[in-house]
Amino acid sequence: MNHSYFTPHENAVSITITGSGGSGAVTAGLVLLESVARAGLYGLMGRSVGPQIRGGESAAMVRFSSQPVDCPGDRFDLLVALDWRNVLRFVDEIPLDERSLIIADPAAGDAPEALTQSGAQLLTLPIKEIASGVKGGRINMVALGAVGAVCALPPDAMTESAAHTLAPKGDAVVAAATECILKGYDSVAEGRSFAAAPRPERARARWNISGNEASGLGALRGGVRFVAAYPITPATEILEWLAPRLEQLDGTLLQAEDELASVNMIIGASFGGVPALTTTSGPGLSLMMEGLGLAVASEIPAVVVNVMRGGPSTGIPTKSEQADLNIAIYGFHGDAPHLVLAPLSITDCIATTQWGVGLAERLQTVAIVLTDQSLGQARAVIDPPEMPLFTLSRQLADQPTDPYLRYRVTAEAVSPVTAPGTADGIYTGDGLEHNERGAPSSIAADHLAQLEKRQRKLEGFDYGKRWAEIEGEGDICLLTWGSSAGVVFEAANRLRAQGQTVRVLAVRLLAPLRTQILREAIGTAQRVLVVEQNHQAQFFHYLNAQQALPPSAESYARPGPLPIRPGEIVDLVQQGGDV
Amino acid sequence: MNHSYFTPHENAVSITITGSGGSGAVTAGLVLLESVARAGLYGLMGRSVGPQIRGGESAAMVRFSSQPVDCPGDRFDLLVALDWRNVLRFVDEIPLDERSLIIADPAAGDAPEALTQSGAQLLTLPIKEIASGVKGGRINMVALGAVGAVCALPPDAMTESAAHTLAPKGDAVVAAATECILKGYDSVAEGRSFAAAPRPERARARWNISGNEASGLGALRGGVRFVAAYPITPATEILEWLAPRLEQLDGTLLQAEDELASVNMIIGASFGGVPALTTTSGPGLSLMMEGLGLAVASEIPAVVVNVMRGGPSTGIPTKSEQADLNIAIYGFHGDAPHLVLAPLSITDCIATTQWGVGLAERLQTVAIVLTDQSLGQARAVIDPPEMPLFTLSRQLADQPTDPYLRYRVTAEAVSPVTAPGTADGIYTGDGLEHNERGAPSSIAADHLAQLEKRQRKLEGFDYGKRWAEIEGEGDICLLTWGSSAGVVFEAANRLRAQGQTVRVLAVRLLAPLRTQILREAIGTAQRVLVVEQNHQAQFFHYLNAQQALPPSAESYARPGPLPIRPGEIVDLVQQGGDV
Amino acid sequence: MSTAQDRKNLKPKDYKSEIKPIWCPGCGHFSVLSAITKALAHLGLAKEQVALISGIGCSSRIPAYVDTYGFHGVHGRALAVASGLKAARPDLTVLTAGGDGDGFSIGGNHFLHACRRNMDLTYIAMDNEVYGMTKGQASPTTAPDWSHSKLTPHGTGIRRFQPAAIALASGASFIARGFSGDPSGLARLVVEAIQHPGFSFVHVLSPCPTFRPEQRAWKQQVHPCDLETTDNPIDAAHAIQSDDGRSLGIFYIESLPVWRSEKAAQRSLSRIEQEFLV
Amino acid sequence: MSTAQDRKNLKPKDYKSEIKPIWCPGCGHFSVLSAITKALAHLGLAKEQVALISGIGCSSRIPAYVDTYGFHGVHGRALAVASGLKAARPDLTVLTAGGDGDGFSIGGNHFLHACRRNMDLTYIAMDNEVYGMTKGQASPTTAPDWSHSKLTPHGTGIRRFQPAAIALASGASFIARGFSGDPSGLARLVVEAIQHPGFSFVHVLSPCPTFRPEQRAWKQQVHPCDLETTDNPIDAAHAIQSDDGRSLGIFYIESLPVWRSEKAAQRSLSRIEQEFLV
Ligand SMILES: Cc1ncc(C[n+]2csc(CCOP(=O)(O)OP(=O)(O)O)c2C)c(N)n1
Ligand SMILES: Cc1ncc(C[n+]2csc(CCOP(=O)(O)OP(=O)(O)O)c2C)c(N)n1
Ligand code: SF4
Ligand code: SF4
Ligand SMILES: [Mg+2]
Ligand SMILES: [Mg+2]
Repeated sequence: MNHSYFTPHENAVSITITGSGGSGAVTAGLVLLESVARAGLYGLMGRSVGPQIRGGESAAMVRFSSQPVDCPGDRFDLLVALDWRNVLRFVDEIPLDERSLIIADPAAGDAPEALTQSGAQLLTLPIKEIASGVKGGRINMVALGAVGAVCALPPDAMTESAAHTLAPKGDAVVAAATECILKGYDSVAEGRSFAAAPRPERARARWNISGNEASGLGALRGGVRFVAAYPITPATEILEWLAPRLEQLDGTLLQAEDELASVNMIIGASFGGVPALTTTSGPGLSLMMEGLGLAVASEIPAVVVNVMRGGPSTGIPTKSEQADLNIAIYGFHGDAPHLVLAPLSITDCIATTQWGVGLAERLQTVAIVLTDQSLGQARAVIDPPEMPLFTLSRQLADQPTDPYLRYRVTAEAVSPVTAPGTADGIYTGDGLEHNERGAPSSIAADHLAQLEKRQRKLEGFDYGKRWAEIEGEGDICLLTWGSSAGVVFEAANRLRAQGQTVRVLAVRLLAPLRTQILREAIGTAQRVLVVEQNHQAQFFHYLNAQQALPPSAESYARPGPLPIRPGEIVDLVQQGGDV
Repeated sequence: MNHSYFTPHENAVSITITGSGGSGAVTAGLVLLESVARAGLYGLMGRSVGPQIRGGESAAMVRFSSQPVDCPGDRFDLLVALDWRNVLRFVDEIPLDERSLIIADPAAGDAPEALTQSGAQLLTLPIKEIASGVKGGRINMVALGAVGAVCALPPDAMTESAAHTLAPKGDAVVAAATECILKGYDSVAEGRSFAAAPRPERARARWNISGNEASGLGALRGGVRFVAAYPITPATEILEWLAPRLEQLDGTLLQAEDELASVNMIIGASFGGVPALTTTSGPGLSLMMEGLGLAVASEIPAVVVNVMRGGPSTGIPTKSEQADLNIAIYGFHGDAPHLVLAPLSITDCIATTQWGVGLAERLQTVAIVLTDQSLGQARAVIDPPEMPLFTLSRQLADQPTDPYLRYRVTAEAVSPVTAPGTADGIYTGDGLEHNERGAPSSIAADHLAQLEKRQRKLEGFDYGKRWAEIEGEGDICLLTWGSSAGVVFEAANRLRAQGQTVRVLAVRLLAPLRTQILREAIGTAQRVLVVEQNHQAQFFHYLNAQQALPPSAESYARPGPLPIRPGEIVDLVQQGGDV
Repeated sequence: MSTAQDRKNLKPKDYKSEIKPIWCPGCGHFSVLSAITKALAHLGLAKEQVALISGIGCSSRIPAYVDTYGFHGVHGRALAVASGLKAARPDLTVLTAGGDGDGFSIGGNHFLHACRRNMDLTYIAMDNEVYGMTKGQASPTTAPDWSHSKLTPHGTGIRRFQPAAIALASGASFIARGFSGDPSGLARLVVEAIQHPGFSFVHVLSPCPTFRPEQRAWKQQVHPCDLETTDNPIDAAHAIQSDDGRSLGIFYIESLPVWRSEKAAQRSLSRIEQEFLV
Repeated sequence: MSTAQDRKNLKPKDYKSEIKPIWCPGCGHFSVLSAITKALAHLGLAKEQVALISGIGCSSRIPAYVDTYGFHGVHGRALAVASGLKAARPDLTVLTAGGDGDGFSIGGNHFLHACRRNMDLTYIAMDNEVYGMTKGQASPTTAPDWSHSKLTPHGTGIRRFQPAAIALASGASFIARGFSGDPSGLARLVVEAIQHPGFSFVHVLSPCPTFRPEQRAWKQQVHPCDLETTDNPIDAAHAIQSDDGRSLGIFYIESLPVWRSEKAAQRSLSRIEQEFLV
């Protein structure tokens, strides 16, 4: 699995386009991302919005490169301000420096000091004037043209992307946008483009996909044909993507009255033999835990994609954090072994969600897939992913033995299971402790046998190499999980470029933890640093709970809402042992 | 705190009375326990019932001694079978050996082989015949008289206890019971009483209290005046005890429509300034986690007494297990620091619940108090507990500063709080992240400040010595928590009697863990053994997560429903390092 | 797979499992069990095509006692499990059963929304106006002055939950009341409920002699409902509102669109994936 | 503590906090805010004696904008928080507010049971027939054929939840409907609701111009309700059932026992502890 998925980004460019409600900053970002794809490059786009539902300020943040992009950069090369209203809200999120360029229209007023004090250069352009010279012209498209020029992106790629993105709005809008973009290109004087910008390459097929879409796709690839869920930010887009597509695959999506209903609905569907999934975020996951415990005890496969946001409680619903690891691993009453997985990138949301579904089905248990807002609501331009080779599914017993023992303790600890409709497979699924036949039992021996079986089927399974992504060898071992992987891989590459030897260990299968292999993979590294985006160092403590870490291991845990940037990790490692 | 609370029990006697529905085994057990108190002794009574709601078989298990009793023994000295129907259901729970005595009436049939093969001696008595010689006579009271004789308990103590217990049933019933008891005494031939039975002592004031009553009392002592809850086994008796008594203290108990309501109701009451508590067991706790996270984030004190039962899911509702530690500590989404406490005995349910309430109030956070079925539904005869000296309460700001910053970051990290009715203290409590004033905020600095404050107020508090009960010094360190403490203390005493040096560390304050002091308390013990009643070794892993254990520490975790017995621990220690 | 002929020969007892109920002697739930097995035998349903779903409570133990597929879930969520199953497996006959606490206290929200959703499900609520399994607390249907629970020693003082009225206001399309003391009559209601296309709600008075011994008098109190079955919600509201809660029969049947999973023109997954191509 | 005289002089704007609402321009919730502050000023309630409790949603943001005590809880549980507060602090005026999703979808069970319990609470449901905050999904009150949510592209196909009918069937003692487009009329309803002893339910039509722009037409559609306010549940059921959902006014007021915490002869805690003595 040592593909070159995570790569250095010396040649990446980071751009942000900001504006107040209605200025079209996000639309401009979407067109920019697509043009990056059409130019044969790779890219990543995140967005940041104010608290308003609509009409508030927003910022689109695009990073592109000639190699896949899986994390934000340390700083921005270019800030395009469509106006200055409320831009201060984003100052923390947009680090600028003296090498940065700010593009703005003097007609929109002066750039705020909080930005100019970074030392960034200012390129003033008469954006509004240019736009008003075009019938139906809009400033965001003019600004986009200017971005294209500065970044040396081919004008065709950009106008085609605009045409594609804006097509639903009609031909007139497309024509105006095209003209604005081209005028925007012309407005930038020759010689003002970034010298170091990645050069466009021969166009190859690319996908443009968000993390939430990728999770939805993974679910479908895994065989999910029933989804029940309750809307919640930042998970709702998974449902928006899935609803019409499930219909096309003879499946069903049901908007439930609440999360208590949605989790129990998927248990019902799955009891019926149909692979089923729900999606949610922290508050909803809290409400689902009782139902998930039922699925564990009754051994009905069930999958939750939990798109994490800032916590605790309602927290910061629109921002990212990796703080639901504890509840995902430990949030059950009683001893309830189950699976927890975390995709390492937007692309990986596809395969890891698919794997989660397959494992849950195969092992008749619960899988919680932890993505987060930074993956889910971001979009990436990626290589079309291959359909993975693994095919895991529920092993339905069509002809159960007589007597049929639904909860039999077998050699591999997975009991035979039937679905309604199977004549000799009648049983009652139960969350009460039961004997092998499924009859309620409070006998110590039955309890122990079922507890051990439910644990052993997970511990004993061969998960192969997919449990983690391991890259490099060296004295320094950077351990991480989920969405923080991208930034750690990039940091490692930068450290290597500086002559350090670094191993990265990014864990996908969090529970059951492959403790022994993990220990071996850490090996004799001199320095072990555990990186994650939360306040209580949840992963670090979990690894210690499993006795997976050497005593000298250090923790770098920092909460949201700001993303961890690669430079943070590089600095930490360079600082030496004192984090 | 090195009082002699936990003591050796060389001189303890264990008795079980079993019978099918309506035979009165439990009533007999209750009278027996009370007579132990009247005889100046101490005792503990547990009970075991079949799955039926009513009319099923049951067993009362009483252990008494001249010193406080906090755990069951290894074996039973005496089994009294009122009949043999379904007694096999209890075989696992009633270890007998050749030193045991079985009392039964030959008229009820032969003792089952599963019991006699233990080598126990049989004492046959014409119980039924004696009872039928008394007008309104019942076999359970005759049997009880026989128990009194065998155990050399004073007949007065027993008849007075019967009169007290049966008073609600009227004088005729009391008279019949008295006569039966005395005839039961007479039926046992001279010289058949246990030589080693603890000798009755001069009667002193004793309390007869169940763990669930004790938790209720602790709540009242802590100042709780509002309770909302939803019934669930084995927690309901706390509510049954509290409901009428809250009325007498100008308080309120409200039966809610579900646990989602009950936890949010106590948050409402507590926001109103009234210390509030709810009670539940595993499934209900799962449903409460979202609400508890809200209390943590909005810094509204809230207390849950969670009486653990067998899990996962509906599990084994009538049996004990210590398997909700994980959810209690880690079951929140987001970073949600809070308190977790566990009483170490029935008596300790009073003080620890009171402490939990006081800490939650003082620190404006959530306290989860973990008791279990083995404490909650058992009764003990104890010394009247003193009213502890600590008085912790919410520090209400009557005259808040202007401007009033509800969520101010203060030196001790506890923010000023008001209750409605305070003129200058108006604020909006919020589970959204907020700034010091309480206005919603997604600014990184506000998030970090509030996260750190909520953590620091717990970490920095001086909990004194109450965090754990520490006894002895030695090469062997037995670490435990909650209800397993009793058995560990007894095992340690037995080991000491055999010449071993043993330290016991029974942790009451599970979160925040006093890690540093704990490490010091473990010191350089050669052997560290962590004892708990669950399958996944939850406490052991939690201690490792906090890096509190030496690498060589061993885990002894074993699930319910059977209680851990002191001999199990003694054997483990004697076996040497291979558990 | 049993043939139609085999099934014709199935007797009610053939739909009983071998597990012995834990219920107290005289519990009304025994007769609900009989009524269900009678109804299944009458309809000649293949056992493997039936699923009986429940929550937690004495009543909710019923799936284990019926020899069809069954699921004994958590407290209050039976209708959610049943709805998911029916949505994913429309070919099955899905029955749901449970108590008044399970269905109307903790499960109230799912009851509301299941009524509205009008899936082709049958819901049998075994109402004994008490929490049996947790030893005798007031449920939503308990009279406000019933003071025998230690949790509400003066009675709840709260208006009773009116299952039929709520079902009607929520949009249920079949509403009936039966009595476990008349298992044959109840079986007939269950047959009609199963045959009704859409959500059918059968409110069953099922005494708990252990905690509500006075319910033995229900035998004398029940009576057929005065009015004919109606499909007019206003008439039904009238009948239900003025009812004493002890009348038996079918109050309301309306022919309403039954929930079904929407299907679109089918596409393969690889076709769907093309959408991501730039 | 403000004196009665001070309070007489309080204007609606004095009950507004300094926090600027995050609502979209034209959102109906602005006018609900005005109506509430008008009602509080009209009643001259001391700010510190009022608590406004909510769940999660655009509507549920309202407590921060009112200068009384407030609590912004989790989604769907506002009535539970309010009930606990009122039970523990009967001296306070407790208002609850929130959206149709918060109150009727995830919060449906608490709505049912709060109606039954009849505490002296006022519940203002700001109904825009959509989930505003999560960007436009169908709520229980959304018409079955509204197909603008990607989650239900053919519409939900499900009968609408009828808030007033459910409130009535559950036992609410005050049921009214107002419109945010008429803040003065709404303020009058809120005043009556607060004055009503017991649970008062004010269903407010409060448009979401962002996700339901067609709701701008509500202005033309609303009309006073035909019937006089009644205390007869059967008449009220009739009026509510035959209603088009756009009629405004008070449908139902009944004088019912108000929930109160039972008090017994007071004993000291040490007296209570004597019970354990053998
Ligand atoms: C989440 C949760 N809360 C509480 C319980 C405890 N509990 C079990 S059954 C029950 C009520 C049973 O009453 P009902 O549904 O009326 O059934 P009955 O026993 O009367 O037939 C309760 C409260 C539980 N199992 N799970
Ligand atoms: C447990 C939980 N589930 C889901 C959500 C996401 N959520 C926030 S507000 C909302 C619905 C809001 O709709 P409504 O109550 O009608 O208020 P509106 O925004 O329309 O005023 C949802 C589903 C949440 N915060 N918590
Ligand atoms: S307690 Fe009541 S409901 Fe439960 S089995 Fe006994 S009689 Fe039936
Ligand atoms: S989304 Fe709708 S409900 Fe929310 S603030 Fe905007 S207009 Fe109001
Ligand atoms: Mg019941
Ligand atoms: Mg709404």
